[in-house]
Amino acid sequence: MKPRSEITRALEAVLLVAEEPVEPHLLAQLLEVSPSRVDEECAALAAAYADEERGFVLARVAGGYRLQTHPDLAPYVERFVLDGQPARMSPAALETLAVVAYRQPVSRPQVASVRGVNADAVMRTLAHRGYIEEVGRDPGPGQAVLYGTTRVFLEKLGVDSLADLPPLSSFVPAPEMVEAIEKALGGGGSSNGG
Amino acid sequence: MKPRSEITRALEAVLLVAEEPVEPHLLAQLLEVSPSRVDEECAALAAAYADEERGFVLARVAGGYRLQTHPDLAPYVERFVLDGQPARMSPAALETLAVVAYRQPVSRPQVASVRGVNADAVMRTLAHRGYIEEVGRDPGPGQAVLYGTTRVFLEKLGVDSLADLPPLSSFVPAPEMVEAIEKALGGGGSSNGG
Amino acid sequence: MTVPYEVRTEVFEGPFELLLHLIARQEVDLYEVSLCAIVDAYLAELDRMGPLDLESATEFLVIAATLVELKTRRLLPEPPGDGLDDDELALFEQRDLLLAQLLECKTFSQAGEHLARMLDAGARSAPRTAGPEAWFLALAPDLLAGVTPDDLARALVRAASPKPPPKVSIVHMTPIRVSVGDALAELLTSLPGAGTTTFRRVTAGVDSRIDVVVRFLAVLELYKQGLVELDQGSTFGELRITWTGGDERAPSLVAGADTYGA
Repeated sequence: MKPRSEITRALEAVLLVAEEPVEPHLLAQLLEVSPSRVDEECAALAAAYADEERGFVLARVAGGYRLQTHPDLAPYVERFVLDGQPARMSPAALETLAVVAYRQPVSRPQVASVRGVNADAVMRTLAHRGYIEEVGRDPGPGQAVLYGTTRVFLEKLGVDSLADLPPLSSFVPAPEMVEAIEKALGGGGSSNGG
Repeated sequence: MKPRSEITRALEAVLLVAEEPVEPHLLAQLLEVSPSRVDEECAALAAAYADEERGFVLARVAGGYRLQTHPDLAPYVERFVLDGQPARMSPAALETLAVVAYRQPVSRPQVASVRGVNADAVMRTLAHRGYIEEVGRDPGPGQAVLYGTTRVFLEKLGVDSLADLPPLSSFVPAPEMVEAIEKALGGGGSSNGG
Repeated sequence: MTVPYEVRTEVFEGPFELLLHLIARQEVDLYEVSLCAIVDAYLAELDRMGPLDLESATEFLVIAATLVELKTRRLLPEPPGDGLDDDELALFEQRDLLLAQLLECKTFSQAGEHLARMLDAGARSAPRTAGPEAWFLALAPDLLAGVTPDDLARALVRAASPKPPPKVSIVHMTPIRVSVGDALAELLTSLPGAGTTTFRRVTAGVDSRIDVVVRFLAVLELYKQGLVELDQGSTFGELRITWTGGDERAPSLVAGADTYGA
């Protein structure tokens, strides 16, 4: 076995003590290499962990790198970590979260108009969970508070950035569903008649 | 390379998420093997990490096992602790610490509900820095971990006891405002927890 | 300040959800979908919900009014000739608005379900959070340096002061005026030369939520008229759109869609 480079070993050590995903530029600074070298090292290390069937993986999450347990081993880890398995979110909360995720920055009235219902209580819950936060104010009259998703949201999803979410258009209802709704509301109306 | 056993992988996963050394009998229970098997597995894993010149080691400390950084790499970890961490208390961290100080014993969801935002990461940092610590468990369902401030906190702040923290009334002129704040802090916090 | 209907076992958070549920229940027999049955079920559900707070009630009732009008229209004989009066036009406009809102609501509820799956998958991996070993933390700067007990008390006041209540929204049903006709006209210009394209490309650069839905309706209209073919590889796959209408740009279609759309 060839001796491991100090860079790789230092990378492992720093990732072990990090409490949050570590951004490549910070790793680059600590290891005194270029950020692109950091990305290469991390990719190689991640591949090695996968090859070696480690119980942990090196993942790119929320703009940084972190060590996390392999999903296969969730049953063991869940048994060990008693605290902090939060209750499942209601469909209303998930839908609101989707509106904020895809429409951010977005105000409460805008969220309410999508769902046809006041969103205040649900948005408070999402903020408590750390999934959404205030990100600014509407420059227009009224200066409504605008909300967006947080870094914690990305961390919980285990994705690197919002760009990793599927495009919203992939959730537009299937044509049959649209047709059913149209029919339910009275078909195609006059344009079908002629 | 021969496939790794589930036991070894689960051991790695549990050690990765553990914040404190894990006792062999607890590992034995989680992995459903005998404590002596745990000791063998840990010894083998520790030897493998050493062989592979990993940046971390599996150490037996304080009656348990834990992953820790290899002493060779201390300079990198030191640099990370000095440069990679905030050098100042952020306003969010200070608010969180204040809620814990005045409202203790308090759970993470309760702190989140007072502040209206998730406090998990901040509380973890405060705990690692020794300003707050676990002081018990909520007797109610869920058995949330309860936090309080530490002796170190009192020392650094320069007060003898919690009774010496200034009363809120000296900062809020209006009595009804004090009442509102106390209500926000009050025992009802968990009802909002979502 | 929990709204009563939020705590029911069968929860309908809003009128769109309720309506979608009722429609889906009818979906078993797509060709027998009955507006009358849906309107009756909607009204019955509204009745069952009991008292609502003013704002929620408004939302539910606005929808109910539109539904009842549509039902009435359905029960009346077809008007002679093809002239539509202003009331009828307004009703069709409301119906299209409702349709667009239902589709949008459905879109986000499906996106929410997908987020739930992603969160479940994410929860199967737990991050390392143990932090640096104690001996390293001794090196870390003391975060409480320079912080006084008074600073702490002020921070508490900041943290626990009641937030100003959000202003009561007067935007009940934002009157979104979007025209399927306009979207159709645009597609009739861009699609014929484009061969096969995708819905994603058609909506590239469109960021208003309703505009995506409107474009979708326009694409469906073209599909109904046999001017495009649609296919989607998988449930979440790309929706591919192929122009099959030759070079013709049926202007009558746009006119027809105008009465349909806006």
